[in-house]
Amino acid sequence: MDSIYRENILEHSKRPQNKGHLDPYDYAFEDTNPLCGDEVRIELRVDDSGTVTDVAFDGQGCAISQASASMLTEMILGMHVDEIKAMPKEELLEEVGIELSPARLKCALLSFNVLKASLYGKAVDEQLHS
Amino acid sequence: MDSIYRENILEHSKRPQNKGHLDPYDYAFEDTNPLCGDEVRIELRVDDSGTVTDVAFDGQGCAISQASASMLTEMILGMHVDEIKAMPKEELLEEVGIELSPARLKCALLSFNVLKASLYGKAVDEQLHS
Amino acid sequence: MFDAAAVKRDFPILNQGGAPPLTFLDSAASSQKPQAVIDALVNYYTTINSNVHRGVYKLAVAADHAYDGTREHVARFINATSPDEIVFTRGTTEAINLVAATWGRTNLREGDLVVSTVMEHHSCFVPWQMIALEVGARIEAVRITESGELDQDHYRELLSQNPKVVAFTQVSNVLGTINPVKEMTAQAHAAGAVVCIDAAQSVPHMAVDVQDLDVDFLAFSAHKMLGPMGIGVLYGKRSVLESMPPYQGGGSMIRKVTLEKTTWADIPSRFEAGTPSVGDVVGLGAAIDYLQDLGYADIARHEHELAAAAIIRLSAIPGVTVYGPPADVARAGVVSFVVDGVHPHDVAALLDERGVAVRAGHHCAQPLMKALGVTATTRASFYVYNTIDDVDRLIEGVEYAQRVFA
Amino acid sequence: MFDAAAVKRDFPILNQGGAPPLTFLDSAASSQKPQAVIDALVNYYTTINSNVHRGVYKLAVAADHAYDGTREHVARFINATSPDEIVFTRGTTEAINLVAATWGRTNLREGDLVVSTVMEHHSCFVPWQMIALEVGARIEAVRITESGELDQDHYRELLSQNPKVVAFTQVSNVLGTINPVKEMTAQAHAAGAVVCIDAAQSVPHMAVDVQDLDVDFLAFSAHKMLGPMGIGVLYGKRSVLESMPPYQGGGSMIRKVTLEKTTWADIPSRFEAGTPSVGDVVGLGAAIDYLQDLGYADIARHEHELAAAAIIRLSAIPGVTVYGPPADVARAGVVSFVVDGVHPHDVAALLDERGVAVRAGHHCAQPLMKALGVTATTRASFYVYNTIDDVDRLIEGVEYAQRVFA
Ligand SMILES: Cc1ncc(COP(=O)(O)O)c(C=O)c1O
Ligand SMILES: Cc1ncc(COP(=O)(O)O)c(C=O)c1O
Repeated sequence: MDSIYRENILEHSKRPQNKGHLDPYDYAFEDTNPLCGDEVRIELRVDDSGTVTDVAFDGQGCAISQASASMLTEMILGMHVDEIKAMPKEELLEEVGIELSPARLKCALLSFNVLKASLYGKAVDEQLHS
Repeated sequence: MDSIYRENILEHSKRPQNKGHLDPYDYAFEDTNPLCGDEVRIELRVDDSGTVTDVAFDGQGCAISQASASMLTEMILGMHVDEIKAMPKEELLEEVGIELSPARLKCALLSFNVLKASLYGKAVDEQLHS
Repeated sequence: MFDAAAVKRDFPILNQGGAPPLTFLDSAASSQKPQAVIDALVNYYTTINSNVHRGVYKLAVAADHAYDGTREHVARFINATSPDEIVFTRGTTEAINLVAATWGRTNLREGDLVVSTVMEHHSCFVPWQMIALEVGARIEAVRITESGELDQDHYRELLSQNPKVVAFTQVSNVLGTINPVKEMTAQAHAAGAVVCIDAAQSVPHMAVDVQDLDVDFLAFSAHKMLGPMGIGVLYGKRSVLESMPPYQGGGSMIRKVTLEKTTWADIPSRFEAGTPSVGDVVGLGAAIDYLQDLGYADIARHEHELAAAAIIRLSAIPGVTVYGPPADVARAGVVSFVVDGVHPHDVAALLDERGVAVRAGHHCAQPLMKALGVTATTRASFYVYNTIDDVDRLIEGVEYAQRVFA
Repeated sequence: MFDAAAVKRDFPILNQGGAPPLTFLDSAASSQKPQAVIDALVNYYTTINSNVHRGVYKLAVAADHAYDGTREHVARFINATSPDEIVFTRGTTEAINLVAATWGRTNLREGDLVVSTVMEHHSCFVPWQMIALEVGARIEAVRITESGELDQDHYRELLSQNPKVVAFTQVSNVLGTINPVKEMTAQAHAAGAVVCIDAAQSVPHMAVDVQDLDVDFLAFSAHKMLGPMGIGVLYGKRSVLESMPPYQGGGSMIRKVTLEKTTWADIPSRFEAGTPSVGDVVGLGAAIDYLQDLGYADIARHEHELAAAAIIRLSAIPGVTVYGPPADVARAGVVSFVVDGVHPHDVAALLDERGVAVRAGHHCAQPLMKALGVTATTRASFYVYNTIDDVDRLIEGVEYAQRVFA
């Protein structure tokens, strides 16, 4: 059978991009996936026009959730907030590029949901019920 | 298959013995079988030596419960209270004389349990939890 | 045309042979299971079995798929807006208890009114009575008319007292009455009440559309609709379910547990603590498929035909009284009757001697028995596998019982 | 000698073929079912199926017999004094919720103390936390030692505060620790507390004698002991059960229902509202037979052998940490571990690629994860059908996971 642990996943999970924190930031949100204890926090800085100039994520979790968070941060750098709001989840999943079971899909989409929640102005201490 | 509705059962259920009430009585008790809604009340009169001189039952229910109550009243007339207390249920079941499923056994033994409860001094409004 | 004899061949328990052969007329208590449902259970335990919701390995993924897939299937079956509105329970009884214990304990206060009816199965009455007693609420029961229908005047009178909740059955398990759920729900909502429907006797026999009925809760059991025992469904409107605290605590219904405090999972998991009965859920899915293949329009027509024949022929026997709506109105295939001079229990036992399985007793509806002025009835109930021959054998059996007790 | 390879042949799901073949090491979540249990279910649905407790016809009598007969069988199995002490529930979770909601709500008052432990499954902790919060009682959790045992000093300290109830597990589903239930129960009784034991992980693997342990309540699930999903057992001491109000309201649990007031049936029916899962009860009976035929002494020896081999070999791999008691003490066949640099979830997924089914996550024991200082572990659990080959494949799989993430 095909492994879901392809090179790109392993690469991103071992050497995640944009891992860390921003201070100050304009948007931030964090959430937990109860299934595997994954935690992801995303922080964004945007310029006056609404374009993402800096992004950072932190958290811990399985390779899928960490790699997808890392990929996501790369994707959105330089995007406009409105573009991100309109971005379908399929775009991230294509980047991740592997067939996932429903359970692992939750891992892969945790960062995506956290990102969206941050932009829709959820408070940081509010939990995503997705 | 053999019918449980033998002659003796039908006879007793159609023409029950000692059906009615005593006034006054020395012992009485009544109870319900939740399964079929059977109700049986038994009343006894005993002489100074403790021998049953009069007995009556009342109630409604299936042929098995009514017939066995009728048979039971016939059996205990003239018996001493202590003898009745010691009487095993098998004696009544032998008289009834048919193979009964556990559910119908409860019908057949309702009067027996009511009789015993009356002698052990249960209050009439106390329900038998058997 | 609906071919009941062909349907019957799908049910191994009805084809065991033996003399006398089995005429099963107690489907209102629990239905028999077609081979397809038994096969679904076996297939589950021989190829899929695993706990759900937490595993990453192939069996666990397959079990998740089977479990959540059936939830979607059930949602479509009753036209819920989302699978999140489908909670799996042990059966109707647990579903109604869940509502009474969570929604009820949260929303009912001293002096509040709960409206139910005298024709309820204990499962739709006792849970509400228990919570009403606990919080000091009142419970009132809508009366029935001579023909065994709910007294709508009495219902409206009770609604005018602004009840918090109205809980009643869609189909009576004793009388066969089909209550006008849609109309009664609209009136209850206008009076500000939440509506909880016992659909244990409706979903097996007729198409039920929760959006059309607009009910807040609806409960049914798999075992009465050709599915396995031990599984049932609570439908709840999303907004109402989301407002409710959990029922049982344990695995799967939590979001985060600490020694100090626990937060709850989203609906429907919030209401499904512990390992669910995944195999039985899969069996329920197979039962729905089977019923939908037969088609509810044909099922209802067939059952009505049998019930009408039974009512007409039983009523024609001197000394037999049949309860509930007459043969010529829309009613379910449940026929309760009493034979003068023969206790209902004895009628059932004598029918059993002839291979005819019917139920006798209070049918878990003691308040209704009291309203009818009887302690018990004998009840024949028809389902997809019954044929007109079964009605013949019922009638012969009743006449035999009369002869024995003549 | 215990022949695990022969045992394995009795389990169709483990003999499906396929490449890689299935190595099932997740029995602590839910066990697989032998053909005998599947046959018992099929036999039930093809020859016996009927609702229980109320029917007079032959099928109903057979169903009653099967249901109540299994109750007697279960009573003998755990050495209860009477079948009346056996309540059928959906599983361990419902059993504990039943106790918390009935005994708990009746007996717990503001300021009362409930003692539990940090190693509990959520099913044995959350129900008590919920009722404690509801009535304003305190809940305290016994800490664990370095080797994953309950800290008996802390336990005694908590007992000195006179708790009303002590609720804990006989065997940890994460650590494999076997707690000294008998001694702890005696101490709890001396302090005046009622004792409720979670036996979900003990009854499947060792002989449990409720009279010897002298516990007040004990709960377990069929699905973890080769039986069907959707059925479990609450044992309760007769005197304690008799003192309790009912749990759910509905059919079978009543004595008499009127619109004003309802009285309750005797134990155990009082706690079994609605149609029970008769087929699953029958399946549980078959599972008990199967386990007893194997013999608990041999089962325990076999499982310990496998667990000890796994612990020793896992611990020898650099970067692997194993939790719970060491290999050379009496412990259950549950082995939790963490691999440095590989998330437990990824370990499980990579094992799955090799056909090895293990669980990863918090195992419904978040407070324990916190106490261990991890967010999750990978867990392999052994049962009667596992062989030493399965240990080999586990070890190879863990080494493979390390290579992938090297
Ligand atoms: C109308 C009605 N409601 C509720 C129930 C209870 O269903 P269950 O016993 O499956 O919970 C029944 C059947 O027993 C019923 O006929
Ligand atoms: C120790 C322990 N307690 C309770 C449970 C809950 O059992 P169930 O999910 O069958 O109710 C489990 C298993 O999930 C367990 O391992």
